[in-house]
Amino acid sequence: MSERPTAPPLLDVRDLTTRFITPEGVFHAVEGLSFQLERGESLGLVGESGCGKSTAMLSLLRLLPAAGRIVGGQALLDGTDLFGLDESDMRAVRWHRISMIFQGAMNAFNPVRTVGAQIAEALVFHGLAQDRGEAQPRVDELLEMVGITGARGSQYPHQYSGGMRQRAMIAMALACSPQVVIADEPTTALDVMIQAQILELLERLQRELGLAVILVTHDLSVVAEVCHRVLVMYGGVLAESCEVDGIFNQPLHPYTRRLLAAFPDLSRPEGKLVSIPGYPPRLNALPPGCRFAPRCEEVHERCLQERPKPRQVLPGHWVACHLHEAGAANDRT
Amino acid sequence: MARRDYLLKRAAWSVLTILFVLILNFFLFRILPGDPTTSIAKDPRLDADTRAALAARFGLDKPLVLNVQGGGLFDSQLFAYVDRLAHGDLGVSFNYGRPVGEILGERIGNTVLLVLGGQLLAIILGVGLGLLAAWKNRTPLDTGAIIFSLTAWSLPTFWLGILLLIIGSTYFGLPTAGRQTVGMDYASVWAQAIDVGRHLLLPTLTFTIVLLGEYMLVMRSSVLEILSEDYILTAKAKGLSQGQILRHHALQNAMLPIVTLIALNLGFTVAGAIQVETVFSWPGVGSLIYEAVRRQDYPVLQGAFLVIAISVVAANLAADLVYGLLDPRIKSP
Amino acid sequence: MPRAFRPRRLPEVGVPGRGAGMMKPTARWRERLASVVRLFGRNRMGLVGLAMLGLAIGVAVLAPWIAPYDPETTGRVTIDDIYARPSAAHLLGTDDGGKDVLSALVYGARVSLVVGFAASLISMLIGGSVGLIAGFYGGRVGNLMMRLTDIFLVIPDLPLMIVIVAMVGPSLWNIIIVIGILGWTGTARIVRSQALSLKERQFVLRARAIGAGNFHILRRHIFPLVLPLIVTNTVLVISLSILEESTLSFLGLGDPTTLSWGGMLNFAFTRGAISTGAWWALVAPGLGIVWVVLGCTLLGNALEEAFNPRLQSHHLQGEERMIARPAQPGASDA
Amino acid sequence: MTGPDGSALPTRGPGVLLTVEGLCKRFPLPRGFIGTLTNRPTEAVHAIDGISFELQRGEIMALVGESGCGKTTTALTLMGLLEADEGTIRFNGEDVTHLGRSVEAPRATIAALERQSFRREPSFQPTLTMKDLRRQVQMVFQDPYESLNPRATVFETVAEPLEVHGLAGTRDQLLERVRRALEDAGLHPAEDYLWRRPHELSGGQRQRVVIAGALVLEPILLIADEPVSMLDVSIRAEILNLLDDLRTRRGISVLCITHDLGTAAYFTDRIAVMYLGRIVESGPTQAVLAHPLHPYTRALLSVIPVPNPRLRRKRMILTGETPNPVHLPRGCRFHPRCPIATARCAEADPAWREVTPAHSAACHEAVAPG
Repeated sequence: MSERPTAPPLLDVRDLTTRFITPEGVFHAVEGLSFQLERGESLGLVGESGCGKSTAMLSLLRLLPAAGRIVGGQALLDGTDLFGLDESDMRAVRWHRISMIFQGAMNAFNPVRTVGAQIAEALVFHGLAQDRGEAQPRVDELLEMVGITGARGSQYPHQYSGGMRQRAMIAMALACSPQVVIADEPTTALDVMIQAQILELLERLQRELGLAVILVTHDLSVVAEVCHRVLVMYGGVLAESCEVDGIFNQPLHPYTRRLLAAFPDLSRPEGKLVSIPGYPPRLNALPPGCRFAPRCEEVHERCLQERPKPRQVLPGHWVACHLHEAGAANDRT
Repeated sequence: MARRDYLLKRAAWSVLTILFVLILNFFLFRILPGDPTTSIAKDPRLDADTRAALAARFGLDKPLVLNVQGGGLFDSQLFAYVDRLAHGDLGVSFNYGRPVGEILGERIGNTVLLVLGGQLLAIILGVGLGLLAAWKNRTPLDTGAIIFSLTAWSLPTFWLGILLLIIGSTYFGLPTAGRQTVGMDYASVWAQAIDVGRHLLLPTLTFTIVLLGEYMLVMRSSVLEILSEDYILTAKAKGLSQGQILRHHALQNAMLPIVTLIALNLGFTVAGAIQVETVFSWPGVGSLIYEAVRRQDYPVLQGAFLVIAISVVAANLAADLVYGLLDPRIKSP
Repeated sequence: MPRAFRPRRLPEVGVPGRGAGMMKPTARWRERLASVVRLFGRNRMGLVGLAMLGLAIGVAVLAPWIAPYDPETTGRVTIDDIYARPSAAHLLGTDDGGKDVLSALVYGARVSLVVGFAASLISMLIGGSVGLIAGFYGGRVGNLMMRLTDIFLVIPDLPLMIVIVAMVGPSLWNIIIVIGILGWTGTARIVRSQALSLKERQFVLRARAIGAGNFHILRRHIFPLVLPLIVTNTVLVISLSILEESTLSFLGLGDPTTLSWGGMLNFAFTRGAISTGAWWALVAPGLGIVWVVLGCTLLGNALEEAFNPRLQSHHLQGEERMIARPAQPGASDA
Repeated sequence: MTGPDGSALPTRGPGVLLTVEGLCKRFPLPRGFIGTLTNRPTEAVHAIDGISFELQRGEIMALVGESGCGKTTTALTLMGLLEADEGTIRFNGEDVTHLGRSVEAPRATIAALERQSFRREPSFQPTLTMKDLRRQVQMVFQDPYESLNPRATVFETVAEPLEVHGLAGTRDQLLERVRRALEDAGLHPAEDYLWRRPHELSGGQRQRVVIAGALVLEPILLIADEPVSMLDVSIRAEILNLLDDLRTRRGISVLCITHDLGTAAYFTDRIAVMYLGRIVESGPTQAVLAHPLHPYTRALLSVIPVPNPRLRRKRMILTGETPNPVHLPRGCRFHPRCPIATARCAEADPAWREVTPAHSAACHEAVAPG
């Protein structure tokens, strides 16, 4: 976390740029996104719907829809560029080294096959088991790890409750002992109590298995609860990134600050919730300057013309905002 | 709904439908003008006594549905009809002077041979082609498959039969009529089978082409929908190759609508059989209907309709049962 | 925000005013119409179908001016006139009665189209109302209708049509009515399932919460959303009706006083056109049927796409084009 | 305040708007084919199982609970969209429980109602009809994507309630009222929105249109079912502030149904917590947050994430999920998951007690703070 790691990061994403080519025009979904993920680290990727966070994650696994194009950047996993691999090598990386927990596990399971079979499938295809029978003990072990009795593996997804399906999804994601797990809105559709159970489970597994987790969510408070480091995205670009404490107690980007004010905080219920007026930018018709400028209270002439680049203004604290050019960060404490 | 419940419900439903068909059949031939027994008994040229005697002989003096005048509630034309049916008595053909049941019995095997072969071929080809077209969505292959299917669907069955008959007999020397070569002595069963097969070739081909179009279109749209489901993305994220995804995840799920379609299409199949048998003089139930229409052989028409309707209902039930086996959401709630 | 797992829908973006909001309702209607036309125009197959159908309708309407001969009056027929090969006098040859095939073909379009449109109108009315009542009102009547539809769905159409037409006698109107009243089940089934799912939608619940009654909801919320489906289905039912009419006629159950394409084929088939090699008498009317039916099918297919646009692609597509960055081997500048 | 028959109502303060007593709603489960044949006794989902509460005029109250606790069923029953099996609902002192079945009042009565609204003339107490009730109680639904007819323009949607109630008047009057409702809901200038269709609006705008459609009838009670849970965080506050505003400016009472205790804390006066078809705790928002009486409320509060990593605390995570309300547990319905359950809890269903003034709970162990 705060101490500088000597080894290269586990995952090093540099200048990731992804676009969608559609009849309605080119959507600049992700532009020049860079971040690192250390071993055993939990990184929160936060932003509102359509900010490009899911697209960025799907780009890493090269699972974009057909209109999606990765037009630039690198994603180095232990030094290997994922974007340089051919398709069959990429298949070997998926799930074995980077796996993904999808939102709405309801639809992430095939309805006509048993949950156990779908977990075993991953093991068999990655050569970790010869056949379904050989995979069985591992499937039972995985299910029990997430608190589901092994016998329920022979049931179908529709026989599971929402929370159980999400647990089973986590079990499936861990099947091949990946180094990186990307959890894309893992608790969005769930009740608060089930959400707490799932988050606790994720935290425990991350600690015990030494996983590196990227938690994609729109919910800042979830990130505050479970992540080490946070990356805030807005309109396809990085807005701010730093350790979790910095984001919440010393937010620098105007967007981060506004977003925090929009969140209910039970520790200070006397405050008033504030919304951010305006709309997120249309990704096929971007403003020439900063993408947040049309909604920003502290907007300057420069913001409307020039796009701010991410800069490290404090140790480990990156901001893409003209207000925080190097050295200008000391106006806030 | 438990599976047992589902099966019982479907079975009870089929029985009800058959009852409805029986009653419909009875009323069609009693109420619509044209039935000779009814018209004879009403012929004004006969004197009243003869008419009464004739009516009594055909049981037309009795009430139509329920006997409320006395002599037992069920002493009516309807129940007499049902009683005769229950004893396997479908009446006597005007044309052949033989029991209708007997004539139908001789011919039904030929129709089943034709329908089964055509259906099987159409299903296999339709499913395969549909899968391929959906997978290669919006490519020239897909467009070609759609145009072929729509055209095949638009062809009148009998006309396609005539075309194939002309082409087959002119260029390939295939037989054009009947089930086997008339007056031929077969050296072996094998030789006979080959001869029947040659006769079967063109009718089956006609049948297959006509059915193929719809199966392909439904399979295509069904696979398209499934390939857009979230669980396909999960499978891809798990590192499965395209072929593996198609085999393990798309095929079984896409078969569900096909099973329903096959059931719904049985009526269409029967219609096709009548036309194909007429064109190729294939000695089945279809050509029997054609002859009965030309010679106004009403008992045969009535019997054939009843047998066809009951077989379709039975086949529908079978399809429902297969559906119950394929879809786990019915198997285990 | 919970839709993040559906990237194929493309990132959702806010829709700030486009100026469209200022338009008058009439202008917006025109805009909507234009967008449907545009969507429809993108589908070339649909345009081809529309053109095919338009040509057939034109021919049927203008038959007396197009047809070279009057199909009713037969002049003196010699043996040479029977099944005469196509020639300058008879572009498509003559039939078994020595009559001009082209003229019969032109007039036959009228029968096919009249039967197709009239029968499908009946089917649409019955099927649409049964489907709406069964799907939307539910209850005892709706349930009964649903069951009845299920029964009629199973009973094979053509044998039943043959039986009825054989007994009531083959007149054009009888054929139209029989095809019409037996062809509604498909429409009813589709409309029913659509109405069933629509009535569970939240905007219907909202209308109920406002205090709206069933009729209001049906008129304002269900019918407008079911209508495109009914229209699309009707176009497909037209093609089905035309096929059924031709089949009945081919089997000898056509109206003897009018000459339809199916009837032409019936005569040619039963009166030795095959053995004489008079292919023109067989091919021409058949092509007529295929022309009209295919036109309707292509049109119906296109309408379906226009009203209910399918996804452009699915998860197994686009793999090969996904990495589109310029080659930058070993580029490391961070 | 007294009821229509002059009897004293269980009121607190002068302005009780809505009184719910012992409300029950069960949904019989389908018995299946064999079950029907053998006449197996019908089982039922006890969606709401005896809830009672009061809502004051001009008050915003939250009904909080997890999915399956019966909160949405409560809303639909209050709206008369479902008929209660037991209990009574009194609106403005009048029993409206079974209005859904009653015949409509003659036009004259409706006309009289139009002239004299309840708010201005509390002494006037005509017999309510369902249609009248629908005018005064309006609902806002969870999913703004779903609660608008995709084919209808904003004008059509907002004007619809007026048409249904025969209040449309001339085209100009109608346009004027729709325009005013849109402006009240924060969509201005209204002209920009009138002819748009839902797909041309953002999520927040859609929810505002839904609210405008509810406001156009000038209701006195708004039932909001998860009004912001489908919206982006950055615009949630504007919808919540709008509801708060309506209360302040128009005196509209709001019953907000939500799973999100955190959001509820910000803009409600009172909170009622539901578990398995029953209210287990209710009280002023500040009191419930500061001193939750029921262990279920405590657990819910503890698992709400707080956007401040310095305040990470021990979460009190209940095991398992909310049970299926077909077979309710004996004794206290929360005891199988309760961290402080005693033997008594498995035996006796705890009574509803007022532990501190206006702050009540149904728990044997509930004690006043301090």
